[in-house]
Amino acid sequence: MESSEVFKLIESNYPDALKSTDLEGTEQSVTIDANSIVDVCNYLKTESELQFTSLMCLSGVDYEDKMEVVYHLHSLLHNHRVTLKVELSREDPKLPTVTTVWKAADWHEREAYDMYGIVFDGHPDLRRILLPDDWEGFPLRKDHVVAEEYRGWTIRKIKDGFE
Amino acid sequence: MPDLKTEEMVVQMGPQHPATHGVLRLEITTDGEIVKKIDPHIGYLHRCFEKHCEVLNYHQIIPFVDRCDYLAAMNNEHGYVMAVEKLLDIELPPRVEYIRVIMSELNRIASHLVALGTFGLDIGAITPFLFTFRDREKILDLFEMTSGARLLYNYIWIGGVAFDLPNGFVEKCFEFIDYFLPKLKEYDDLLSYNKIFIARTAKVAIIPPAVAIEWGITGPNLRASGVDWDLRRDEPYSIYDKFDWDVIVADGRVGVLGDSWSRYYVRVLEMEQSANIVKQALEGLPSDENVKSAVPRKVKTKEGSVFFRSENPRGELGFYIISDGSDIPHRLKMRSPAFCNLSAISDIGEGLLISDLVALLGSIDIVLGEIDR
Amino acid sequence: MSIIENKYRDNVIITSVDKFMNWARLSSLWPITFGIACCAIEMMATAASRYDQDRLGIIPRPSPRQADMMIVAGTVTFKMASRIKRLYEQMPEPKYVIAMGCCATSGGPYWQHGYHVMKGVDQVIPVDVYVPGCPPRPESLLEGFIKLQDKIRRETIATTKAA
Amino acid sequence: MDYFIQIVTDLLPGLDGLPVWLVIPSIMFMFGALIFTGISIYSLIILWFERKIAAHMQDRLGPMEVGGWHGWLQTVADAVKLLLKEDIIPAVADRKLFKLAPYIVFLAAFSVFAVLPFSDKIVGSELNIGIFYILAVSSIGVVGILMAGWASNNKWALFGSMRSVAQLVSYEIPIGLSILVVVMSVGSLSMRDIVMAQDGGIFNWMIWQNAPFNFIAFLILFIAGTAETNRVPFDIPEAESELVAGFHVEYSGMRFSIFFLAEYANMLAVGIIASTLFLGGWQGITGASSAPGIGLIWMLLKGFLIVLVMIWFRWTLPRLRVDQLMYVCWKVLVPISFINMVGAGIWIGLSS
Repeated sequence: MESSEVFKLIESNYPDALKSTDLEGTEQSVTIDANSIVDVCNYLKTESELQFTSLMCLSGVDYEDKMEVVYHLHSLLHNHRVTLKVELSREDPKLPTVTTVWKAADWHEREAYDMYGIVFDGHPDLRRILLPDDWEGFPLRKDHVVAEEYRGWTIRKIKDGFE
Repeated sequence: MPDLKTEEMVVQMGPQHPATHGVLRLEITTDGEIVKKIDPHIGYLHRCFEKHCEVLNYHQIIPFVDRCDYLAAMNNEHGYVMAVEKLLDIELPPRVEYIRVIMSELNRIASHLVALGTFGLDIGAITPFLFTFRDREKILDLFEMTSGARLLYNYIWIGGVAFDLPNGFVEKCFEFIDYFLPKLKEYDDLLSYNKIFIARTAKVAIIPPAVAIEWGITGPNLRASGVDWDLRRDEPYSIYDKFDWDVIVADGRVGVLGDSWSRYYVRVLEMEQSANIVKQALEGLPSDENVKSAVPRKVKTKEGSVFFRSENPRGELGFYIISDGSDIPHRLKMRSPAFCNLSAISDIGEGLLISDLVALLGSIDIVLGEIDR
Repeated sequence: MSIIENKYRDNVIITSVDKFMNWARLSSLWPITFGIACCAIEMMATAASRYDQDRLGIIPRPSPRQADMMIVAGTVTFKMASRIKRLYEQMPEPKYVIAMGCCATSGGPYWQHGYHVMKGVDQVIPVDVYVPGCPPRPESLLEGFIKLQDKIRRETIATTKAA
Repeated sequence: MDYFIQIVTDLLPGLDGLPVWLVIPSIMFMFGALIFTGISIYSLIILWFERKIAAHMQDRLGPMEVGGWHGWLQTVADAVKLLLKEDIIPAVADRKLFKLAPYIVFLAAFSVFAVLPFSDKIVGSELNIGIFYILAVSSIGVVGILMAGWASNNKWALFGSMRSVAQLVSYEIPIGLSILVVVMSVGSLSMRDIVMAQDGGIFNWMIWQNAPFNFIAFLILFIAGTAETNRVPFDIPEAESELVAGFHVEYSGMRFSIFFLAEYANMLAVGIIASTLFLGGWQGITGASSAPGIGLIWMLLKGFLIVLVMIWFRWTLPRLRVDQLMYVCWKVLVPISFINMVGAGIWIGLSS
């Protein structure tokens, strides 16, 4: 099934959830309202003609004016894929977790939290995954400034006389 | 003894532990030797790959892609380069495609050889490890001939490859395949069908297909669970549709579907198929062409995004690139196969013995470089 | 250092004992099985059939207590640094460190933008031999072993001025 | 021992004047020192040998540089280096037990050699219950291993020692039962009697007697012996890839080398016991030779041969899991050896 047909199905079933569709660009995608992402995902996974059983990728993206979480879904049975996007505010990026839909979302969401500080409500174990627990800041945010040192070790430049 | 007090024990496995294949730490709660709970800690090799992608241009990223999955650098390059080419709309000379496929499949064999060897090591068999490394060296020789490097090649470029195949490569490659295919029998005799090896790995740490899909497990691990899915066939990229080969799906011939032995043996059979593809690609290799004719001087991508997946030895390697039209990606997210494969371990590993956990960890074949990125 | 260092002045007997002890130490350097990143694969290749570090009497031991040297084979991150230090402290004297590859030497390709990469393992533990390369070929690592052996050959148990 | 005392007194005539209570213990001490040196030298040789064999099995060369010809001084360098290493006792360890453990393990391995008949004359003590003594003494090692694991205060060490104790205690049963088969056919517990009963060439060796019972007993003894010495495929107490290094994970330097020495001494002990019981002991293929020293050579040759097979195992086979190990012992070896023993008993009863 083509992405556009999937978008139509979403639109007819969840008219409030759909914020915009992008059919023009290099990748067709649909923007979903943050609050209804779990419902939409559940629908996409369970509906017999869609069956998006696998969550291929979940990425956080930071634009200077907004945050985005992108879901790439794929169906092994029908061999089709779809891209969902959720837009969030940069000040308080927060959305419900989809770990209830796909377990695979677990680590991806932790990573998005680790790198962007996006909070996934209801995630069973939302803590840093790649960086140490006492790390400060979210390094992949565009405005992130790398700290001078961590636990007394210099981060940016090393050794006296090195520049 | 009704009032004997017992306690659960928390054991730290790693970051320095021979079975964790790098710097993974598993915090295991055990009851005797039975694992009750696993809490994996990763990130000991977090090398800020995605940050580098946001400050380097498209050409400069290739060496960093190499270093993510250092066992299958060619496959990684191939995946990344194809993702960028999708943003660029480049028409490739056919010879380039053939060279890329040859390199990727040779690298797949090399990567699987390491996987088999280290898995044997985890189970306690030391000699197979040295045998697989002996044969891997022969592949590395071929790579060294073409790219000059043994491990991290920076060979596949956007729109082409760095160098044309050197003189004598094709003959040496045929020679290698003739040498290699009989060696598979040796591995079977020494390890695959060893009674103790089967006792240790068959019916151990079973991943049912539903669980595998749920956790996003891909690649040989998914096929070992009996799911017939290979991107090279089902979403053909490059020129894989030109070759005649089989997707290996486990049949649970000594144990059940999805056990450690199946995961191991899928890799053995996949090496045979890869060698098969290499053979066909060598036979069909188009004659001399300029392999760098399509390499763009400056990468000027269109604005937009692309998500591209390719079949890495460990599973589906995805690149999600968001471009803002400049020569530096706005965002590059790597969907690393081993990251997803490993995330399932806390689910699958519960209730196993510590020895079985080692067998599970060895059989899913993780590379910490791409897990932590 | 161990039992008898720094107790005697330099003399004929001491130099002979030196020679014998150094010979034993340099002939049997057991590294701890501990690979971090890409270089670990080349370290394994050095142990494997073609390069065969066993020729020099080098066999890996899994426990730090039984090891003589540590090959820091790969990128050292801040999360890993404290663990490396701890492993180093667990090793018995005399102990040696080989920093294998550019990452362990100086941060390597991650030097400029690697916010989580330690710029050289010598910030945490003392290094005896640096082996450059990304990754170093097994021949380079073997050369590193030989350099380390040369260094051990010059050691003495006699009282030095500094002590 | 008498033979040895005689040699020493012949060599040192001055000893005659000294009181017996002084002479005998000092000669005993000398014999002990001789055995200790022998075991040490043997360990160095067999370790070098193992590394060379392993290397050649794996398409490489093994030690080549140290000492010149094929790295023959490699293990000497290893031993000297281990002696020179810092001796670490972890802060949280139980110091007394931690220090004592390696010596107990070694003591158990070493004491066995007191009754092993290296030849007609060279034997530490001709106990009339020699084989029984071996069974008893060798089990002391378990205590040492448990102490080592517990005192280290390390979880991996504890796992290792727990596994080891379960393993060693279990595998003593099939060993005992298969030794009984020999004891029944000879009718004596004395090692000397057992060897003498196999007089007259290869076809009189115990392994061919009571067809097929003794042969099965030999196989069981060999398998269980491999397990008793913690060798692959039964090396789960050390299990490099699972438990890092098992019960001796916290031991460094000399204490570690003592564990190592004990392991190789145990291997030789198993080799010599198996060849004494089943392979004719010090007697050659054509029967005992009267020339001095020939018996010793035969004995060591047979012992080495069995050790070599163990080494061959080590570099070919993967290792078993802990529950499978217990399965092999309790559900396979013990029943078979029990039936084997009963069968041998009936056979001996009928044929006598």
